[in-house]
Amino acid sequence: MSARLEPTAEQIKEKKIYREMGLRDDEYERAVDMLGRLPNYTETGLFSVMWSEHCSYKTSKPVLKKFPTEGKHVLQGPGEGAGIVDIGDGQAVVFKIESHNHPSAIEPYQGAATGVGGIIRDVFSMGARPIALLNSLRFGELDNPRVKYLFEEVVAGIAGYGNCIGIPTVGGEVQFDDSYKGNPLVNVMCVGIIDHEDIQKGQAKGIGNTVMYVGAATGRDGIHGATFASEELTDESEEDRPAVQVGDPFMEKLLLEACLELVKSDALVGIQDMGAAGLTSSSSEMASKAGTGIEMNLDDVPQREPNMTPYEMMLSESQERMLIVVKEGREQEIIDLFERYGLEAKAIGKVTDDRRLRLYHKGEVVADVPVDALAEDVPVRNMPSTEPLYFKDMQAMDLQVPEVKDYQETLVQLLKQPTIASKKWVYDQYDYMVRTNTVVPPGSDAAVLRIRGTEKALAMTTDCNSRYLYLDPETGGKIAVAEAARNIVASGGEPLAITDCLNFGNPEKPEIFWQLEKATSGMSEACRELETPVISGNVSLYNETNGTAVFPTPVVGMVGLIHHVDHITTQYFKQKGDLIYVIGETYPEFGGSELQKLVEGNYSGKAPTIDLSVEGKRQKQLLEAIQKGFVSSAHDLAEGGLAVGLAESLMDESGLGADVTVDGEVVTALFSETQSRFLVSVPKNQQEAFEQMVDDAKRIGTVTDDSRLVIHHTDQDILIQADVKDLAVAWKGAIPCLLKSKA
Amino acid sequence: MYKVKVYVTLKAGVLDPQGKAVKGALHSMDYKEVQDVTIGKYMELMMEKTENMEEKVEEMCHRLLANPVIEDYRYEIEEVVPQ
Amino acid sequence: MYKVKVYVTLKAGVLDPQGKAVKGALHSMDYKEVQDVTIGKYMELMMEKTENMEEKVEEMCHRLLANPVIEDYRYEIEEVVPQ
Amino acid sequence: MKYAVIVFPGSNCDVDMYHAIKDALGEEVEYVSHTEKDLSEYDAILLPGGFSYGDYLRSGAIARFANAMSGVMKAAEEGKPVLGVCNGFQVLLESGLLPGAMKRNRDLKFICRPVNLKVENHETMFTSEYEKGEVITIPIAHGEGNYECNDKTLKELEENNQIVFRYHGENPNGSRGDVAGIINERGNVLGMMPHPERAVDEILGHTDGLKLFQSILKNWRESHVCTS
Ligand SMILES: Nc1ncnc2c1ncn2[C@@H]1O[C@H](COP(=O)(O)OP(=O)(O)O)[C@@H](O)[C@H]1O
Ligand SMILES: [Mg+2]
Repeated sequence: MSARLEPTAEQIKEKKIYREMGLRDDEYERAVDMLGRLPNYTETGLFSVMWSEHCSYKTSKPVLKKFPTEGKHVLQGPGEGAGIVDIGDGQAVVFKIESHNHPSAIEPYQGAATGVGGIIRDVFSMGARPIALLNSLRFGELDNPRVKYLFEEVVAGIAGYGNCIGIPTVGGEVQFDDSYKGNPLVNVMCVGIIDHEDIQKGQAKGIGNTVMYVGAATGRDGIHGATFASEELTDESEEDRPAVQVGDPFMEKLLLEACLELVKSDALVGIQDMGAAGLTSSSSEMASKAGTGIEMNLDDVPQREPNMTPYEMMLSESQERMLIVVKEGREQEIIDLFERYGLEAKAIGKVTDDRRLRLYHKGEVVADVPVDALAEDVPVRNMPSTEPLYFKDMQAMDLQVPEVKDYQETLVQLLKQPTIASKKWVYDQYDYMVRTNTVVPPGSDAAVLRIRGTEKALAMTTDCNSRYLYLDPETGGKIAVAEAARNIVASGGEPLAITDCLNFGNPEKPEIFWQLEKATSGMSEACRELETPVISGNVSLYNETNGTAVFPTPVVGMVGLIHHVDHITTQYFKQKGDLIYVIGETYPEFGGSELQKLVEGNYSGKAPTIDLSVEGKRQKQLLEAIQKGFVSSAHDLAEGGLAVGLAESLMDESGLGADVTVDGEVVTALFSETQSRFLVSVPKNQQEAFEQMVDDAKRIGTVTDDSRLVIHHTDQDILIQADVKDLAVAWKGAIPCLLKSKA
Repeated sequence: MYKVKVYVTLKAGVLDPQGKAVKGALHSMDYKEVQDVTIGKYMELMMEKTENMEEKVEEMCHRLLANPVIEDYRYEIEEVVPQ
Repeated sequence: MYKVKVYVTLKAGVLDPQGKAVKGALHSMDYKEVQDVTIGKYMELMMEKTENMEEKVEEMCHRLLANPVIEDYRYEIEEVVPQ
Repeated sequence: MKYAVIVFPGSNCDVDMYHAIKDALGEEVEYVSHTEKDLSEYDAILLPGGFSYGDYLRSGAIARFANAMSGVMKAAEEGKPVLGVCNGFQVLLESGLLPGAMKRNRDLKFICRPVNLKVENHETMFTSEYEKGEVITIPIAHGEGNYECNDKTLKELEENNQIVFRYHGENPNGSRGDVAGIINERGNVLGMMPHPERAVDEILGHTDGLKLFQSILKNWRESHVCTS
């Protein structure tokens, strides 16, 4: 690779070699203009990675502008490694979500593992102690050996990295749909805690200060990964060898502990992780943000392989590396600090005043580019947007109730749908307890971690029902945010803010761009109404295989504050005699529902409607009722509707049962996915207080102790009369069973 | 019966965290003459005689025994005479 | 320089969960002729010339590279001539 | 009583062990670096869980050469209580303080969940607060907890009552003889895969691990009445 002669600046222009690196003709022209000359090979590489969608957000910038990013608690919005929200007592919560879709499609174990490693670095580069990981996964149906392999390896990779580094993986979601068959989605979220005074910025301030490199040596792995992430997958992608990076969680554990000690030192000026586009993005962004320049001598960069070229070093995406800026003259302290952790810190450059990124190699200047050209003045692309034909057809369809003959059998079948079924097979592989703060482990609506030394706790969740988004991206976008908030509220938390990962197809197709626009509009509106600003996020476009896009999947990661550990609530019924309520009316809404998929095999019609002001009101009332101690259990009603929600509230082997009565159209009452509903149980002695506080609550029955789920109808026979054990067998066995079955 | 010995190693340029850790350990144990360590897998398969032995082994390596995205493999096939 | 190839395998009689899983997978992929699979490690050490080479390698294997409670090891030492 | 929690590079349950002693048991405890040779000031040594040196090669294999291990050996010889949990157990096996070895779990997957254990020997300095044959619930979280030893060793362990905990009901990892925790002949070095330090706090759902730490404390106090 290194022996190959690099093309000259003229050859790059004449033979349009920049195209192979991912630059478009107009972008290349713009780079030439900004530079005032033809860029050489290394410089062309710098532009191509920094202007890739993954690093520059050039197509998504216009839609991201819509997001509300400010709020009374927000200390750091989008733009740094991760967002930060105040939680009182001088503490703050730090979080962000990130995709690693394409690497995981090629090498699922390492792709997922390095995704986890990357998001952890984003959080500790802010100075925060990472306390929890979540993940949001999408795969094709589990009837295909490749999909099974991807699923098993992705989960193993997430487990491998998170368990080793010792950060508990406490929650997430997994959904299965054909649209993800060739292009799985692997989104990982990290949550951290920080004291206000430790908050760091990725800035290269102070002319003359020293730029240091810490962590693993640079190899040739992942060269051009950012560009790779910004292209569609084709059958050839599998041969795209250099994109594969291998993670070393042990190295990252050392790096994490060393960096958390480092942030306490006043010698530190700025810190940023080397993520996508490695040395290039970290150096140019840190300088651009500070209004300075950076000069680096690439001979000093720790290298894992011999004869690496400047191009290779600058574009490498080797993992477990950080770039830091320290006060001039304090280098030795830093070297000693890292040495105590068995790591090497090396001075590789300094901060300059000329706002340029200047690179030396073997005594020569090999690149000299304005930092703002790379990091700030990125070409924005305003893409055309067209409403797709299918959308009109879907909107024109009448409401239809899928036909169901045997209610009980249908409930069992729904519980066996992999998207609904227990994810125990997944989270048993994650160490969700390490560091002993996990109060609510995976399995309930949101995970809850106590904050040691306080009476507070944090609730966290990821959500996105992409079928609704496919049918109606605007409504689906609202629902994704609302559902996340519902999960937080049901756990006793006050929703604080969100992070989001926008997973879409190729935005150069007007129909896809339309999905992106509509989805983000819907999300923005919901964020405003529910007062949960967007504090960080990530965009992953070009999620297509051989021309077919995934369902629009803007995953929402949300964190909520539980003011007192006594408010922590789970979805499971707690004691015999408690009264069961449903908050919210139920309408015949089956577009994109699990029942529709089960009965009809595809999705059609309108997505469920949502009224955000009703949503907000119900969430506020329920949260207050929980805080007052009126509620034993709370669960949001989602996929599969009330019947599934009831079953899920009984899945903790408590021996309890439920006896409820529904009315109206039977299939709707049991399986509709109408939004803004909660399933709640209330101790008898709190009945009055609860009913007074919560407007739309309707009592439907009581918790029993006979381990049976019985659903009556006001004017029909019993609809469902099931042993909880049998339901549990169906629900728990589904995923292991699908994985074992041959096909 | 045949004994198939399969050697799986990481492709050149792919990070080998295990090898790195073992090298570090050997150095701290004072085996300073060790310059480099790489760690791979060694598998032994006992197989009945079958048609297209070589082809099958190649296929098994490619499909399952190694991960061709990050690993190389080679193998040796030996006939074993039962005692 | 010397290249030391170390082979670490489970002792006879020690159940090998990985080997069992691989055998199962090969069978389900229809390679029925596979009778048995064992999985071990293959390591390559690049070493400078040193006194008592063999002794040192033996020691490294015994102390670190293999766990003699459940594993056997063997090694080959080759001189490599730098090109 | 003063406890040491040994921190190897890659240990990650060190914090949990520390809090179990400090908050739940209310005793004095310090983190001690793997580079520290002299552990003489501590009354008990705790080797925590995690992935020392990434668990590369074999879990516990590299950690056993750390400086602190000479201090651990010395403490063991002097009869001080030495407890290794999870990765700590693996280190004790690799270092020969306990017999046997660990293999990957039967199903090759990492397993994290609470499991039931039977207290097979309640007459040790680590288990005297439990009832004979008591069944307790303690979480496990490991990928290599499949205990292996030869027939002779297993027989000896059984005859000397050195198997302190066995998995009760289901054996999660395939360990020989359902072994979850074993002690040395002298009775002062205990290794176990389940995490008692994760089961000492009501809010986290399990408290059955507390008696283990209380046993250590009580036995130490009883044997130190005269001297202190
Ligand atoms: N990939 C995963 N990693 C960890 N936990 C998961 C994962 N997928 C699902 N879970 C957990 O399983 C439970 C059910 O998930 P899900 O059905 O998506 O819940 P909800 O519909 O309430 O959002 C949740 O507690 C969730 O955190
Ligand atoms: Mg929920």
